[in-house]
Amino acid sequence: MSAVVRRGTRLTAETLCFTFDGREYHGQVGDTAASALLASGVRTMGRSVKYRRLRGVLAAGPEEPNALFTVGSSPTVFPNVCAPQLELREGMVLRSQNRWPSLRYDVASLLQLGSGFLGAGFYYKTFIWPSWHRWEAPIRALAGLGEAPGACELPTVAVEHFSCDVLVAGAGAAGLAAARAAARAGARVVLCEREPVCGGELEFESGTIEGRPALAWIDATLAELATLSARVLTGTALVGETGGEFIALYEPGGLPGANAVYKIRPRAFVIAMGATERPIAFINNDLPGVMLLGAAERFLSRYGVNAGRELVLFANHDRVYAAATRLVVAGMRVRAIVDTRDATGLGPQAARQRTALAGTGTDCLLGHAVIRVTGRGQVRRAVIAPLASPAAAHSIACDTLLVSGGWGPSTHAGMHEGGVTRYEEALGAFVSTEQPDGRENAGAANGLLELSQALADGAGAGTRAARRAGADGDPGTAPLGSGDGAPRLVPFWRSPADRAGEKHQFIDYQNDVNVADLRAALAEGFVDIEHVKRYTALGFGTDQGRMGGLLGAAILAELRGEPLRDVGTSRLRPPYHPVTMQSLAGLRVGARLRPMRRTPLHEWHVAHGGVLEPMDLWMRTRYYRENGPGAYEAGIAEAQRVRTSGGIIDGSTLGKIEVAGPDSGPFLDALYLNKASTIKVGRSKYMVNLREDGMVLDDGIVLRIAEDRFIATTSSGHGAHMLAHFEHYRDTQWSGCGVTVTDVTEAWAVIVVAGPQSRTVLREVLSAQWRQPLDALTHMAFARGTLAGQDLTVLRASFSGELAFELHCRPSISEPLWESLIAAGFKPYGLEALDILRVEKGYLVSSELNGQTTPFDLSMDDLVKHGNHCIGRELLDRPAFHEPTRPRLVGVRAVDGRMAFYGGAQLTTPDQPHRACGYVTSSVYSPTLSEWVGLALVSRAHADGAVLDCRDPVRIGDCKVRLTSIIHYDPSGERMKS
Amino acid sequence: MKGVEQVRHRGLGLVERQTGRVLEFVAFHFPSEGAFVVGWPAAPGAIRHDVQGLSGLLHFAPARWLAPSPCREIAALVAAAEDAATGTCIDVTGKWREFALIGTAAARVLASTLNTEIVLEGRECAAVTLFDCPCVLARVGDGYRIWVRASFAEDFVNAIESLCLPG
Amino acid sequence: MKGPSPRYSALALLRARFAGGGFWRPLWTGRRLQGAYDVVVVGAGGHGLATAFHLARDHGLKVAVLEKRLVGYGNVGRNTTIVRSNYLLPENHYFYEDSLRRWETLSKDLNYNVMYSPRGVADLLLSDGDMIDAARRGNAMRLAGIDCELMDRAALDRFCPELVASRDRRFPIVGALVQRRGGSVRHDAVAWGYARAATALGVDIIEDCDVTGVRTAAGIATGVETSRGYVQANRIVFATAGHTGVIGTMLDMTLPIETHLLQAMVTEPIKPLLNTVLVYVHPAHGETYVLQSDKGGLVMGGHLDGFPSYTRDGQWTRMEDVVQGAIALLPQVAGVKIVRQWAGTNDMTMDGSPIIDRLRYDNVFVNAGWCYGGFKTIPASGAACAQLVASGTAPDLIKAYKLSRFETGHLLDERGGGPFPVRL
Amino acid sequence: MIRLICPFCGPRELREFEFHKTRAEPGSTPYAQVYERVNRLDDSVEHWQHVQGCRAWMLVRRNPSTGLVLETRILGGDHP
Repeated sequence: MSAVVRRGTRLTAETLCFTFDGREYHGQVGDTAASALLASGVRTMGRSVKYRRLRGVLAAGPEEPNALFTVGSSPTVFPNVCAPQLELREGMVLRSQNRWPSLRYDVASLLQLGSGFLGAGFYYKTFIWPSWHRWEAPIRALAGLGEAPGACELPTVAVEHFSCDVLVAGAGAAGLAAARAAARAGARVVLCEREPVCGGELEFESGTIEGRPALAWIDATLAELATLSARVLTGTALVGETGGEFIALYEPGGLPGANAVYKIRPRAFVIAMGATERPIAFINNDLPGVMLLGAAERFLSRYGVNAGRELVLFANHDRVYAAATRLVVAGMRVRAIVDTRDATGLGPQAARQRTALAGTGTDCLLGHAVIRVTGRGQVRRAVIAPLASPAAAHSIACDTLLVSGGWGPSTHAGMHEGGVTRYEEALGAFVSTEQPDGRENAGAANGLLELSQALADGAGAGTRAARRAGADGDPGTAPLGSGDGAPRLVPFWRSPADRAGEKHQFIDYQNDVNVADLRAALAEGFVDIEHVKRYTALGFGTDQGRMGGLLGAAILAELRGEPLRDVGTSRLRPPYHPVTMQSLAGLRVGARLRPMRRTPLHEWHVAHGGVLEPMDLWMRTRYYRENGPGAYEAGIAEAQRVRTSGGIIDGSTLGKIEVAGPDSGPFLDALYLNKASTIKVGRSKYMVNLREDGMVLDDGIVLRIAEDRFIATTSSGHGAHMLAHFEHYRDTQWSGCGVTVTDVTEAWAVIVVAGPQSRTVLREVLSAQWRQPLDALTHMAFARGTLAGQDLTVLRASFSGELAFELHCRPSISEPLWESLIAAGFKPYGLEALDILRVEKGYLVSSELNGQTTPFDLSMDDLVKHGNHCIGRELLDRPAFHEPTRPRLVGVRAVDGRMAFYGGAQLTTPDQPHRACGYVTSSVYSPTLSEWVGLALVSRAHADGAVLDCRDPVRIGDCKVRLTSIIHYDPSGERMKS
Repeated sequence: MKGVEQVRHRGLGLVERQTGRVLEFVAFHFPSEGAFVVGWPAAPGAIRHDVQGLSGLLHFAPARWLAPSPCREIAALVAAAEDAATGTCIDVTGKWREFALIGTAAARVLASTLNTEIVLEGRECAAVTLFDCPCVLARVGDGYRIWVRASFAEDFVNAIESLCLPG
Repeated sequence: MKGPSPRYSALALLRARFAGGGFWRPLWTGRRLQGAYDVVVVGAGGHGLATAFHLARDHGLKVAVLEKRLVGYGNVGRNTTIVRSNYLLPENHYFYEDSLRRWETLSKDLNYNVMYSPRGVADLLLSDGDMIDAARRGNAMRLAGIDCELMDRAALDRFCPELVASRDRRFPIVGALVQRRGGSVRHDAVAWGYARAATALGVDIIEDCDVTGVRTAAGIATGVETSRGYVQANRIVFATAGHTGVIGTMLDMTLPIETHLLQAMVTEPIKPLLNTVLVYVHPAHGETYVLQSDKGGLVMGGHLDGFPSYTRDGQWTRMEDVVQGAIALLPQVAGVKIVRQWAGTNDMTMDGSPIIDRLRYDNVFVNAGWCYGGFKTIPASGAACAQLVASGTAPDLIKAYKLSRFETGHLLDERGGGPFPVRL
Repeated sequence: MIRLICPFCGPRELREFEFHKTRAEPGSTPYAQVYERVNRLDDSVEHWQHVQGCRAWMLVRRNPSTGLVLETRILGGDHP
């Protein structure tokens, strides 16, 4: 093609250059990859998945099954980009896919030679010996289409949630009419159009609306919509729906980039997404040069590209004559028009066009069909025969065959959440009928393909939608227009062919599903369309069945000798268009996958060498770098320091629930195993509560701060569950009672001061008024007062086994208080050290309270005996929980003190090496006892002192351990209670 | 505690307001049968504004009202309700951090995370989740007043800042 | 039925090529529903078909499988095709391992290529706490002779380089529990393979046959009412997955089963990128497992939608959760497109383990409660359930899967989640 | 349009709510309350919580075969 400047509705005169498979080509700004390549004389653009057959571009929209390119240079590539949707940019790098070494010469295309025995489902019948896995690697390399991306740096997508009165999907004739009617009626309208330009078929159909050329009418309508503050979103495809919220995706230029996702909640919804043209199956219908009639029209009107020079047209409706007329005007030679219908099928307009075309030398045949096209690598000749006697064929030289078997309405959006379709004989396709909650189809999507009908239907649907949304203004009169006449289509699905020919009558182009495959599926008992779809992969391609779905169902009906309405099509699945994963991720990418919860002292820890790790959504300090190269060493140093002098730890992630009201005591008694109502004001108690099934849910300290007010602290891991648990029973069994539940976790920072020197340091740091309470505080008692004008509670309680005080203070004073403790000589310690301290004392964390342990397992038998009839209590009486093999929490130490053992090791006896009788829940190296100590849940059959094999094959192998009491250090607890 | 946190970008301002004491009043019954003390914002999503026109008492959850830095008059109202034994008053100072989101781009920023029109339809305030952070949202004049749970506040500010950066 | 259909092999493919039409015969269709059977199996999914196959092969019984819709149209055709036996509790891991061993030879046993691909399953670990839980599970498996390895980040990088375990993530990956013999199986092939093999042994598989009731006399079930009339049966097995709760209602029992929707989705096909199965569970509803099918699409799934549903229409927001996790694992696929989403109807029990037991009558059995683990247990479930139904006593492998366990307290709670299938 | 109408907050996206369990038959045993689940194809009475909003516990009646929400009420008081 010479470098003449093409003119089209989407083109500018400005040129650009790009590379395809390493060669440089030129195009114009506004061109797509497909249009520019066609204009440059390139017709072969890809290879099919299974047989690697050379393919050209078939369609002009996202339904294109063949021309898919890899865009960009490895490793940052985008696979399977639809060439007719990809707007070219200067210097763009494109490559064809699924071929080696080149598109022209692909080694694997030799597979076609075996297509005889590589029919549908062949892989179920072979590759059984020696084993599938042996064959899998080469088969996976052959399969797949585009190159796997090695890297991808896309911006975060822009998300916008908004409401509107009427959402119209599709801005063709019907969509524009619907939007205008609704906007005039006063509704807030949003119009979504997949293409970058509005108009749909009006872009090439020579129609006039309200006395104006269609294109002028479109501009006028868009201008009017702007004045009525309607919002028009072009380049935006409706991709899905959930609970009445519609999801539309803006992907500029057909390539992932600065995408936007609109989440639209309309009061009424009009589906005007037109209809998708489908081919007719004939032999070799996948040769480059075979193209859909509508695609050729779009390439001509949008990009000034002629589909070819010598054309043969093959269709079963009137529109072929209007199209032929336009193609001849553009300078293409239409050698023949093959119409499957007999003379009675034609309308008056088509008859006139037909005689005019015959006058210019076009061979207009009725009651004929294209049996096959021939040519190596592209169309050379078309073999045509009368339907009455298929054998009496003649062939015509041509370089392009345009085919059209009719149009299938886009019913996808209506099928969601209960939509139903019915078969429309006049269309040869399925149309939506019953629609959930008042959504409507309009225009071609409703099966009305003639322009005037589409306009009227659109305006009607728009008006009804506006009324449903409560807008009662005057929608104005429906636009009148005339264009290509009604198609007067007579369904025709495939040309006659013998069994050998059926192997090359393609239905699903991308997955090479042909008529022979449907026959093979039927022969093996796959009769239902859902079975045929799964067995042959019909409709599993990136075109989501748009090319072969209906055609396949119709030909299956023919082979089964049943009507298409009974065979039906397979169930359409979301999304309505392929959706880039970047868009689905929304704002939750990278560090924002989930929010990050920070304690009031977070910045301090980060600034002072704290190594923070996620724990649920919180970030918690594991250790401080100054104390050692890693968690293990630093943890030991920090723990030792707490035992010898003391240290401070940020405990603010502790869950805190304030329970207030006259019935607070009885309420807590109903939720906890032990009694809260007997706690004296000013004192606290270690409390355990059960899940509904009797398992221990959580443990923690409950403080009674007044006669009718408690603070229940919950472990960081179970905080969310405990809060929902409290709220559930407050709102159900205790609704209307005198008790309230409030989450106050973030209202109190918690600084734990632990160690022998803790009281002396606190006496120095806290103001004078605190001196007396500090001395008087006994174990589990607390004092409330203020510090620097803010509330402060000092609770004497210990999770480390040392003398310790929990300072519950308002977040605003937490940093100064923390800094003053540092200044007084107490250094911070992290979770690693805390774990060492608490395991040495046999205190429990979620490794023990893991939802699988009853209170009996955790030696809380007396708590249960004297405890409340709380939630979960009844189900503790089940026999299994009282069997002798039930586990018991014990301490555990290595027989050889120097040996290490870890949490997660299984415990066995020599006589039963394959059946564990218990496992180590937690284990730490204790600097104080200079050996590894741990806790374990072991069958009751083994008493303290028993020696068991500690098995850890996945890590450090086995050793011997001895069961001990669970408290390894200071069993009497006098360090804590002194 | 963070000082006045400001995000300044064309058409958008996110300003943190220092708050003093913050209370939550929780009624024993919902829907509260007897009318509360006079002037009590009983309807769901209702706000009783204080004398400076600031949000004084917000009914953001069933039987739960938020009183951020209550003026004398609102504090008295709450105390009266507690005395009438219709519920309890909880001092939750530190639990919420209050932000003002102002400017022409404010609505669009919130639209990145939820449909503000629906959640504020027929009400002045609502309990919502913005950028995965639990909040109470109130429309005030041309902007919004947002109370974010304190442990999420830093993340909330980062989320809004990341929306303002180009690209 | 004209003679048995020919055995499958490459040679058979060649003979078929030159034999013209009619060489291959229907796998299971064309059977007539008879009046009486030794056993009627309700549900032609994986478990129903496998049970029928073993009843015929191992016990020589006359069996019918009655299917409301189509063979393989339920969960067996809707899962993410993962097979593994990396379970904690002995009552589970011995049973799941028996299934994994059967997967290894099933293509030969059924003479139908089910494409068992031992590419490994990696449970990614995000903290030391996760490592300890994984070690507990891994060590329990190794004691039972089941393969698995606890990998640190360096070992994980060698095993799955495309993951780049050391990459900076919101929830960093510190290691993985990997079972190399785990992997994937082509799900449709399992249903069709069992259906073909069962038919060859004389089992009648009848589609479009809805079972609407059980007829009983003197405390014993005598047969089933169906949309094609009454069918007399000595024993009845219900293998109806998500609809098991409804079957319970039919027998006026309220079962410890909640029916939940579980989504799966697939991307467009790309060249090989991911050579193993990754499972990534992180805080706040974060669960994503991803593998690449042989056809090249990335198949993904995650957590339940979270409420009882028979619609098979998943929530778009759950698809977003799953994709967010997938991108957190493999950021390089952010530009790849999802082309199809679908859902199964899972029967979730109150401890996460299955129920293979009698259902109210001595000769009525249930094979259900498969939660997330239904697909991977089809072969073992078929064999063991057939043994129970034929002999009347449950083989050791499934002794623990009693319906009464919830009342007696012998719970099989792998995760410790308790009677809340949805709560994280 | 199918989404949940919170009795306090009004209509909200379904993702803001979390399902807890189906409501136990009134008067059933402790075991039944915790373990049994009423399974009806077209009518399910359930406990939900508006977790991403006002955290209210709600009683929801739904049709699990169509997804349609028939009714939502604040839990507690006269209708546990």
